[in-house]
Amino acid sequence: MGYAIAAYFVTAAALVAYGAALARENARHRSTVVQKAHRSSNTG
Amino acid sequence: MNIALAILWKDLVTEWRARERVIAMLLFSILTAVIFYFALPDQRPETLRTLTPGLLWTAYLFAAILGLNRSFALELENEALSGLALAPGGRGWIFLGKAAANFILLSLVQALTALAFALFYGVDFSSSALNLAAVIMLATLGICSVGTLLAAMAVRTRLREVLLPILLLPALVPVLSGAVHGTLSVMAGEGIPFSSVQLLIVIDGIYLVISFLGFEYILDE
Amino acid sequence: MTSPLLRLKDIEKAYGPITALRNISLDLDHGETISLLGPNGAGKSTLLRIVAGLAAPTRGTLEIQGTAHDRRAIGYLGHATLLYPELTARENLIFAARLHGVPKPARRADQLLEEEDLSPVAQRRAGGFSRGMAQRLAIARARVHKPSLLLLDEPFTGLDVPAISRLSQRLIELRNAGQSWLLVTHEVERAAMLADTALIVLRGQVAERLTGGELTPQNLSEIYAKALDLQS
Amino acid sequence: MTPMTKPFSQTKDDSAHTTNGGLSPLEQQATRWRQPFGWLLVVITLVYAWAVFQAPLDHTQGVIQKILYVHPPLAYGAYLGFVITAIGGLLYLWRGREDCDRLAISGAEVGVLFCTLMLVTGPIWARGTWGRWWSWDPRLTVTLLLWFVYLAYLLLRSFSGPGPRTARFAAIYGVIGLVLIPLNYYVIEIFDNRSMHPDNLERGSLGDGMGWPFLLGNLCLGFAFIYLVLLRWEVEARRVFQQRQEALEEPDT
Repeated sequence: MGYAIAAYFVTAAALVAYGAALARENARHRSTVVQKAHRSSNTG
Repeated sequence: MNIALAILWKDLVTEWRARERVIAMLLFSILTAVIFYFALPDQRPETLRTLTPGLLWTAYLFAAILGLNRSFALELENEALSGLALAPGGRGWIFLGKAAANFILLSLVQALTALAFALFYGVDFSSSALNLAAVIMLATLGICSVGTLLAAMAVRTRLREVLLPILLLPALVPVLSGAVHGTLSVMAGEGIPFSSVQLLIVIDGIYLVISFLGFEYILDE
Repeated sequence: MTSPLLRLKDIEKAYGPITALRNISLDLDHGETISLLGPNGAGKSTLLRIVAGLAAPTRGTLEIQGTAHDRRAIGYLGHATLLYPELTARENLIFAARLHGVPKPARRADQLLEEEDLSPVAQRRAGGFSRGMAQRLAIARARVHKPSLLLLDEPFTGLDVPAISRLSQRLIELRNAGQSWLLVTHEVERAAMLADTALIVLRGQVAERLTGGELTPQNLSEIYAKALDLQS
Repeated sequence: MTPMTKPFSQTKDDSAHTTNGGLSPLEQQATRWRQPFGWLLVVITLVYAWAVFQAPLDHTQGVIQKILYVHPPLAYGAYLGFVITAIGGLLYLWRGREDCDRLAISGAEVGVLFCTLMLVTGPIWARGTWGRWWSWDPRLTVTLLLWFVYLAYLLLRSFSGPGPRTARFAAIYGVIGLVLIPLNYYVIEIFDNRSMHPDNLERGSLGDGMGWPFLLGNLCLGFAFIYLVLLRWEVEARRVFQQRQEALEEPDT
C-alpha cells in the first residue's frame, strides 16, 4: 500500500514543486519589467 | 574531397612523427586487458572465453575515447582548429578526413589489442579472424563517426576531455550491443549474425549522415 | 559604383551579458589599408574575428565584395599561428593550400617560401621555429589562397626589433603591391606609419578616423591620448 | 564543392527583437494559450485522482498495481521532451530562431524531470512487486539510457561557453538524442534477446474498469508535461531578456 502512495506522492510533489518554482520566477520577472517601465516612464 | 585527403594525410603524418597517440592508446587498452584479468572472479578458460567479447569492446571504447580526445587536442595547439574553420567549402569533408584518420589509428590499436587478449586470455581468434575484423570495422565506423563529431564539440567546452565520454557512451550503447553480439557468435565459430550486421550498418549510416551535416555548425565561434 | 571590398554596417556583438561591439560601420575599398588602434579589450580583435567569419555578429550586416561573407576572400593572421608543429614549413603551406583548394599546392608553397625568404628552413619542422620565423610562416599561410583582404591581429606582439621592422617592411611591400589589409594594433607608431587610414576604437565603437595627410604618428598619438583621457 | 559557404549575416530571425518582456511572437502565443490549458489540467487532475481511487484492485498485485496509472504515463513526458528538444534545435540551426532554442531547453529540462520520475516510480513498483529496486524491465532500461542522454545534453549546454555556440552544440546533440530513442528501443526490445528482462512491469493487460483511470493518467500527465514546457519556455525567454537588459544598462568597463 505504502509503495503506491509513495509513487503518487513523489510524482505529484515533484511536478507541483517544479511548476510553483517556475511560476514564482515568472512573477518575479514580470514585476521587474513593470517596475522598470514605471521607473523610466515617470523619470523619462 | 581533396580537403578530406589533405586532413587524413596531415593527421597520419603528424601521428607518424609524434607517435604519442597510438602508443598511449595501445598501452592503455593492453593495460585494461591485464587489469580485467585480475578483476575476474576466476581464471578458468571458459570464463575468460565467454567474457572476452565484453572486455575486448570495453577496452576498445576507452581507447577510442583517448584517441578521439587527442585527435582534437592537437588541433587546439596554435588554434589550428580555426585554420580548419577558415577553409572555404563544406566542413563535412573536414569531418571525413578527421574521422578516417581516427578510424585507421583506432583499427591499428584494436588489432594489436586483440592479439594481447588472445595471448593473455588464451582465446583463439585465428579461425574466424576475418569475420572478427569485419565486425570490428563495422562497429569502429560508428564509433569514429559520432565520436569525431562529439570530440570536436567536447574539446572546445570548459570540461574539455572529461565531457567526451559523458556525451559519447550513451550514443554508443547500440553500437556496443551490436559489436558484442557479433563478436560472441564469431568467436563461437557461427560467422557474423545478420542481425548484428544490419544493426551496425543502420547505426553507421545514421551517425555518418548526422556527423557529416552537423560538422558544418560546430566549427563556428 | 562597384561595391567596396568590405562593408560593415551597425555591427554589434554581445557575449551573453557583455557587449563587445556597439554599431560599428566601416567601408574598405580594394587596395585600401586600414589600421584599428585601441587599448586592449576595446573589441578590435572581436571585430577582426567577425570579418574573418570566425564569429557571427549579434546584429548588423557584413558584406565582402557586395555579397555575403566569402571565406575565400579572407586571409587571417591572429595571435596564434594556426601551424602544425610536427609538419615542416613546406608541408604546412602545402596543407593550407590543399585546404583552400589552391591548384598546384607544392608550387604555391615554394613560391610563398621564396617571398617570405623562408626557403632555407623549408624542411624544418614548424615546432622548432622562433617567434619571428613562425610569424613569417604564418603570414605565408594566411596568403596561400591569394585573399583579397588580409586580416592581421596584433602581429607585432612578441617580436624582437629586427622582426618588427622586417614585418613592417613586408606590410608596406604588400600594400604597394595592391594587397589591402586590416591591421589591429595597440601601437600608435605602427598604426600611423603602415596604413592609409587609422581608426581609433574605444569600448566597442569607432571614436576617431584619420586618413591621408592628417595621419601622422605625431597627430595620431595626440588624438589617441585625448580620446583615452575622455574615456577614463 | 560550393564556393560560397553559409552567409554570416546576423541572426536574421525576428525572434531576437522581442517586445514585451522578451517574448517572441511565438512565445507570446504559447503563453496566451497556456492559461486556459492550465484550468483544463486542474479539472483533469481531479477526475484522474477520483478515477484512481475508485479503480478496482488487481486481485494478484493488490493496491500496488495502481502505480500502473502513474508510472507508464510519465513516459510521454520523458520521450516527448527530447522530441521537442530535437525539433527546437533543428529549427534553431535551420532558421536561426532563438525562441526555438529556448523551447529546446524547456523540452529537455521538463523531459529530464519526467524521466527522473519514471526512474523513481519504476523501482518503487518493482520493489513492491519483486522485493528489489531495479529490474531490467525494457521500458525502464530505455528510460535509463535516455536519462543519460538528457544529462549529457544538459551538461553540454552548461559548459559550452558564451554565445550561439552553446545552442548549436546542443542542437546537434539533440538530434543524436532523438535518434537514440528508437535505436535503444530496438536494441533492448528486439535485438538483445539475451535473458535480460525476465520481469516486465506492465506485462498484465488492463482488467475491466482499469481502462478509464489509465487513459486519464495518460491525459493528465501528458497535459501536465505540455503545461510545464510552455511555462518553462516563458521563463527562459524572460531570463534571457533580463540578462540582456542588465548588460545594456550597466556600462561595461
